[in-house]
Amino acid sequence: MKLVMAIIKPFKLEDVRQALTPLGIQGLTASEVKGYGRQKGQTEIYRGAEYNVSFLPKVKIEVAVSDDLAARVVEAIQTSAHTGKIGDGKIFVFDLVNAMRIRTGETNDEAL
Amino acid sequence: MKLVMAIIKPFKLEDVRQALTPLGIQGLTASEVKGYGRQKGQTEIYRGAEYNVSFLPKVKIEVAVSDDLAARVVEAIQTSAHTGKIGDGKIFVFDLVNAMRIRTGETNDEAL
Amino acid sequence: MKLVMAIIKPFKLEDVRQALTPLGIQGLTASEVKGYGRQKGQTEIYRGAEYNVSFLPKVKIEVAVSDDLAARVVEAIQTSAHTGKIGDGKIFVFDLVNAMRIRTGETNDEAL
Amino acid sequence: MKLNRSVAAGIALTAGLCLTAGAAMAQSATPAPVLNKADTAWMLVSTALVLMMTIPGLALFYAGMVRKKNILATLMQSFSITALVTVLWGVIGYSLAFTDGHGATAPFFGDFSRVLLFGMGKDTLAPGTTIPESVFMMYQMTFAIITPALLVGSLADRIKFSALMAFVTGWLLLVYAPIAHMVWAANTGLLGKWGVLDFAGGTVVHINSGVAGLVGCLIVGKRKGFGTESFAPANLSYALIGASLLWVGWFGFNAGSAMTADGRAGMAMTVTQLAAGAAAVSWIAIEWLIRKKPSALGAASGAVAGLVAITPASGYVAPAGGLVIGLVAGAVCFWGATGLKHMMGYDDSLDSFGVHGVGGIVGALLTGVFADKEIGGTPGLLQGHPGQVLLQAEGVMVTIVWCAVVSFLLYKLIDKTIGLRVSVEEEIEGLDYSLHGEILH
Amino acid sequence: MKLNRSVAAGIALTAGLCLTAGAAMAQSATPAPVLNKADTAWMLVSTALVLMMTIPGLALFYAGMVRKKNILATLMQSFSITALVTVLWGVIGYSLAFTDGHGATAPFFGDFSRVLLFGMGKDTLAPGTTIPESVFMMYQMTFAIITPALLVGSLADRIKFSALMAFVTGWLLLVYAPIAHMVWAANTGLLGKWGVLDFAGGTVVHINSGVAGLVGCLIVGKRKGFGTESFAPANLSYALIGASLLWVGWFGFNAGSAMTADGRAGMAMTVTQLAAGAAAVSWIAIEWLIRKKPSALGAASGAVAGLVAITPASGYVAPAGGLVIGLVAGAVCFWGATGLKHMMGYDDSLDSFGVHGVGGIVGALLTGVFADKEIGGTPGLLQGHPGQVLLQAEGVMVTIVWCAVVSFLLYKLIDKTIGLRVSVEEEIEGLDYSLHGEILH
Amino acid sequence: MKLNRSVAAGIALTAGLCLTAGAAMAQSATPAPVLNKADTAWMLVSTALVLMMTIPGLALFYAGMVRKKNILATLMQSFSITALVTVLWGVIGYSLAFTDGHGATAPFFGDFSRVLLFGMGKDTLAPGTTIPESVFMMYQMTFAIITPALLVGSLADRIKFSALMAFVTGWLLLVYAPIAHMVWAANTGLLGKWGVLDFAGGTVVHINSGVAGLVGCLIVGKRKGFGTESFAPANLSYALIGASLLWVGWFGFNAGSAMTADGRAGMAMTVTQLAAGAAAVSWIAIEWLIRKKPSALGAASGAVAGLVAITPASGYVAPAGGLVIGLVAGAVCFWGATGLKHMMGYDDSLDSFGVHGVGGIVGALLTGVFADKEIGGTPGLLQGHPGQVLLQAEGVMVTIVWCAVVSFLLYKLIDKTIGLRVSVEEEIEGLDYSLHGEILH
Ligand SMILES: Nc1ncnc2c1ncn2[C@@H]1O[C@H](COP(=O)(O)OP(=O)(O)O)[C@@H](O)[C@H]1O
Ligand SMILES: Nc1ncnc2c1ncn2[C@@H]1O[C@H](COP(=O)(O)OP(=O)(O)O)[C@@H](O)[C@H]1O
Ligand SMILES: Nc1ncnc2c1ncn2[C@@H]1O[C@H](COP(=O)(O)OP(=O)(O)O)[C@@H](O)[C@H]1O
Repeated sequence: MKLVMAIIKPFKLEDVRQALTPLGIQGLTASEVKGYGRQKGQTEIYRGAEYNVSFLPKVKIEVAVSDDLAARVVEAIQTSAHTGKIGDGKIFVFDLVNAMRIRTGETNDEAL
Repeated sequence: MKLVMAIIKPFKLEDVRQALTPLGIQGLTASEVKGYGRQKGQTEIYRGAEYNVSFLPKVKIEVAVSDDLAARVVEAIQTSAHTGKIGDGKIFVFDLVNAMRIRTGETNDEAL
Repeated sequence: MKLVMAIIKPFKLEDVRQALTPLGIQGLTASEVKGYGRQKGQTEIYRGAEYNVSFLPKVKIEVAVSDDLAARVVEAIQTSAHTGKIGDGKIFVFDLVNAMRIRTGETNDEAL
Repeated sequence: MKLNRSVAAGIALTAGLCLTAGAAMAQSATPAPVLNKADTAWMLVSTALVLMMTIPGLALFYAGMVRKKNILATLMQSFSITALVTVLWGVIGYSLAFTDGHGATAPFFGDFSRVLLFGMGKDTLAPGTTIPESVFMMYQMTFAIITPALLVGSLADRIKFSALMAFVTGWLLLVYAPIAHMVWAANTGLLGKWGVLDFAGGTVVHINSGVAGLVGCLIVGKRKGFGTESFAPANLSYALIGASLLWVGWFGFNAGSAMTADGRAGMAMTVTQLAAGAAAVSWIAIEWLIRKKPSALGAASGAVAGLVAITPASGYVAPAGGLVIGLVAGAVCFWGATGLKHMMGYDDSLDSFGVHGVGGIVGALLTGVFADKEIGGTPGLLQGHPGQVLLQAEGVMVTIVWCAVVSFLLYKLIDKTIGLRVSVEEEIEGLDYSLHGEILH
Repeated sequence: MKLNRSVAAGIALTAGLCLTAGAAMAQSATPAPVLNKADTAWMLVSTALVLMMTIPGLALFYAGMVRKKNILATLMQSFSITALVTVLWGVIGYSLAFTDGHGATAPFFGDFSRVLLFGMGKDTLAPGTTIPESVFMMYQMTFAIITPALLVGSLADRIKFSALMAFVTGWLLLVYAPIAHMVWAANTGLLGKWGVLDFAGGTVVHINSGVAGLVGCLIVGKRKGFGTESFAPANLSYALIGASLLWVGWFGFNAGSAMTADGRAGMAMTVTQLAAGAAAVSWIAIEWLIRKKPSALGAASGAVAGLVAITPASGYVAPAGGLVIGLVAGAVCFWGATGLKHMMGYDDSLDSFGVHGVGGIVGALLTGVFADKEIGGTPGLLQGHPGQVLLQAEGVMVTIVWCAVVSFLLYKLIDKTIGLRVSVEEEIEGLDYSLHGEILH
Repeated sequence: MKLNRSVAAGIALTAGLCLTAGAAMAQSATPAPVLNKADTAWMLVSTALVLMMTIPGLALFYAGMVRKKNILATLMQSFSITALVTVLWGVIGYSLAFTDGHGATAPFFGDFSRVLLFGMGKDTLAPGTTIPESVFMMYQMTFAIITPALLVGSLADRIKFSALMAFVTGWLLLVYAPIAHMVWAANTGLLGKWGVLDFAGGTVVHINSGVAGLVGCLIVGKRKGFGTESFAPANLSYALIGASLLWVGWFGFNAGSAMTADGRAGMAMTVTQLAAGAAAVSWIAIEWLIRKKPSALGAASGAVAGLVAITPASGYVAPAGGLVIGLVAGAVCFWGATGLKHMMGYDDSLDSFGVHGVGGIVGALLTGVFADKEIGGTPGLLQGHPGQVLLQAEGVMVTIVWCAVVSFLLYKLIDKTIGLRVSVEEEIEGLDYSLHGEILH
């Protein structure tokens, strides 16, 4: 199994979720993060000097998938989260040693 | 070493923490996440159409453990986070290549 | 590639970011987490019994790097996040199977 | 509120009165009214209270119902409307609404004699009252501010800031000012002359804003994601704080509309409170029955519904009437914000029409039912005067038609020029950042 | 507050008075009181101020001290109590508390002559005052609202919403109304007749709510996780905003209790402010000494403690007395919310008893010490009248006993029927979602 | 505000007046002033309104502009200053500021005759007014509270709590009290005697706090990370709520400064509103042009700038003057908070000087330009009296010099003893936790 983690622009979350459904993805976990990268934020005007805001709001998605699905999931995320503008984010893939559904105790692919 | 990541119902955090203590777990990291899965949220009534809320508040736990403890940690989490109702969450296990305690620079099992 | 994850004291975020820049790190992702460990929080006085607050605010940093950089990144984080006081946090390193830049579709080292 | 012609002579009694032994109340004196400091004190305070209804009251009420990415923009809407209408009202709005006007247009519009407030001296009294015209003008300004701020509720989450400012400018002069004139301009207003009762703005404020909101949300269209995405309010505590401040400020709105600090003001305050409480209770009860859980947003919405419905009636009805109006309003507006809206399928984002439009209509009609001769001098249906209900219905109709037609034209004009709605990207990104460059952290 | 019998003749002077040359003040006139618009204006405002104390003041003060999952439910408690008590007060509560009553029960209860406020006309004056009865009734309503809202602090985080609504209904009629009657019903109230001084509600409001809260938290039991989990307040800024609004609104509470806008009201406002400031300073100072860090919650709690303690004394004591009462209250209530509570081991979640109960008792007794003949007509211990302290202690005792006994029975009754406490799952999940289906995002 | 000597005889008319047939207004009577309940009611309310400006108004306005880790500490600053100044004012501050004083120091300081408020009886009237001295003292207290609370804006995010409390104590007695005395002490104050116009505190409150803030931020130094880190406000909604409450409360500040509820108060309220609205519009417009996006913080800052600038002028200028002052203030303060600050390179964290200092100076000078004989009795430049502008400039200069010099010495004294600034670790960790042991979750 793989865990696919993606850092995306917040307003793309819904699009990504919808792109994953046809692949049979039934669950995922999202969280609010702050991203630092090439994209620079706006300039502050009042109440502080002018400077570039370095951290911008992003959403992190984590979705555990079986090995054979991983590539298609990465592709679906890339396509649906893509705007072509700087700051679109990253996708990272990890090996998963084990997975378990708490409710039933099922493990591995059945747990996803 | 392994990193055990669990997505659980928020109100189970304290129970899980207490279940891990007897295993000698001295530290863990928790964060607020939003989960999408089989469990559906309540219906919104006012100020929006009726629909099912797709993302529900969950808590993510990350705990790094030595290889021999991993299985018992997974089990302890599964037992203590279990309610038997849909939405109980998932446990994922990763391989850890390295670990370090920032304060002392100790590495690997000593760092946990 | 490796993904370096560090749990640090919140006010060290800026220092860590600056320590990584000279290594050529162009991006990272941060999030607010709550840490449980040896460090204990303050005692509550009113509106509740006295007890030790178990979870303290921490910041989690995730940075994906090429394999050859990993060791230096870990070292830079350890040095810059270090205060020598309890609660300084941990650094964990994972293997990354794959990485992709959403904007361009570039993969692996080019995506970082 | 302009109907209160009886003039309390106030502090400076004329010598003539003093010599008339036994004259207990000054109301029998007909000479020129003089300034009454007690009335003035009360109206200064009422003005502050009604301003507080919009900022921060309504600003918070609405901001508490939107998603996080639109909270600042929603606060900004109320705040900017306050600033804009302040200037407009001083420059021309007050003059259009509250001067007598000339000839054929006099029933609908005032004239230009108070442009830039020229002619309003420090010691000028407002006609038919015992308070300075400056205080009367200011009090009316706070009504002119809250009305357009209310209608934004229907357009929340997607209206352009520039379009909104343009719309409010036109709407204040072409819809608010004439309708306020028709209802409240003491000597010439069309509906006032007909005998339509509207103590504190059921037609002028609530129906008016509700209808303009409805027309707006039909033209602007549904929010992206309507019916599929969660629009769950991000911070309902703001909505509760806002509703609370609206409630408290409403004493200035309704009891202040007596224009004097006397028993009628006290009675107006009483029925206002009873209606608010009763409507909150009835909304919560219905919700509890139907949905199994009484919600905080339901309680707040109920209270506001009751306050809306009692607005035209306060000053005319007795306590029992206030209670009943509240109970009815809670139930009907619950339906307005759920059943009706879903039935018709429009996206009245924060229920401006469902609560203010519907509640305003209910209140205006029930004023005709419960009006009590002992309180406001006019009997209603229950006192054998069914004609009053008809009159009220006529007032409602005129308001709806004028407001709907002119608002429609204004929206269309702005849509063709500036454009009413933000781009899809801006809407998804959130108005806070896309329109104002700010983020709530 | 009902003790102010001197009647200012107000605006409409009788001709007779006018002819009496040299009569500088109208107070020498004993004929029937007439409406005074200035007093009316002030009492209309005071009513708004006291309502603001509960919503949003107290609502925020309490919501700022709970965990995130209970913030909305805590706001909802204050808001719903406001709605519920509004209706109850109009229907029957006011009649029970403020009419004269009959026969043997007259010292404890009023009668039914004002049920549904029948008989309260637009021009009826409140007995012994110069303001409309409607305004008096409304002003008293705001006190009847805040008192049960205060006691919820002891039950926070675990009380069922349905049980709370039931309890408040019974408590208002069986505890609040009789105690208000005993203290304030001008002609028949037991404690008022004895000569117990309570200007603005030290017994009726604060001891009453504090004791009912204490009894409640003993019966309901400790929150799950008490002493082991963090109950750290999620959003203390709400507590600071709430305390601020309580402070501001308290001017209506205390200075308003003069029922007139004169020097006594001014003096009541003065001592209120001095006590609040002094108590905040003393609480912070002690905390700084003992705990090394002065906390924001400490400052807010101190100010509230001072406001509570000065409540019965305002209108009776001079500025220096107000300062001392504040300093003492800050210290004693600090102990009430820390030492005492831990010593006894009950879980008074938001310190309703520790601050309002303890502060109310301190204030009631110190009123007997510092009462100043020049201010309120009654001398205290320091002016050689130790009996007043005893009288005050008797008033405190009667209040405590009545309140504790009846509250106990009510809690037990409800616990056996509806059940007082939510289930463990609901408590852990948080009342916001489990009771009201809402979440703060 | 002390300039209003005309005394309305109020409720208790003397028989003599009654017998003088045709005397319409009581103002022709010159005997000793008597209490006017309507004025008293209005001033009681104004006092509440101005207190609300500081807590929660200013507390929120400032807390909304800092980073999350400093929000509670910022609220705490306003709240604690309120408590501290309350005590100081009652003990000695009021006496120093508002009694006549003796001999050579009389133009600068009062005397000790009101220490602990001794001698201020329940029925004492404030000299030259128709309200109780207690109410006057309280009203002035709220001004003494907000002024030091305003200056903290320049020191936010890095000032020690202990140092702040010490500074405020010294500053209140050595800067605020004397400058208030100079401007407002009716019989002896230096600047008042010269003829400097300051209706509601342009010099005493705004220039004073702005200059003390500027001196402070120069001495305390820039925040760590200034110019390199993001200081983006964490919760701008607080700033919007705070600005709204400041706006509403400002009616008490300016219209209350009439000390009476009459046409002058109404006019003061009118120009206050117009200036606030116009300044918000002008700030937003400029920002929209220059920065492409109108920000919520800009709207709020603009409104406050207008309110600051109209403060000395309210009560002296006509509506059109108010509008112009607002438009100018919005533009100039925009520059004060951006251009000027960046040019000079100081870190005036929340723009106390940029808005209050600059706005106060603009307002004080423009008062001399737009003063209207019809409104306040004094003509300005536009009515052919250029000398008034000079007088105003002199008033500004005296204030700046006195304030800057004494503040400088005080800061230095405290820096050498307690130390003004927190440690770097505390600053990075945030004042909430490091100074007060509390965290916003
Ligand atoms: N090496 C990295 N490790 C972890 N997260 C990264 C890394 N590089 C970028 N990110 C995340 O991806 C986001 C987008 O990166 P950015 O450089 O702004 O745009 P782009 O990827 O389009 O060039 C960043 O805000 C950050 O959250
Ligand atoms: N494939 C997945 N990858 C990551 N997180 C998942 C995945 N499936 C479920 N989750 C997480 O687990 C939570 C519970 O899943 P859900 O399907 O609702 O219940 P259950 O696991 O009991 O069937 C979800 O809310 C989500 O946070
Ligand atoms: N085994 C672990 N797994 C995950 N996170 C951990 C673990 N141990 C510690 N942490 C994180 O590291 C933080 C610091 O740990 P702590 O024990 O307080 O200090 P130190 O590492 O200096 O001994 C904790 O707050 C927690 O977030």
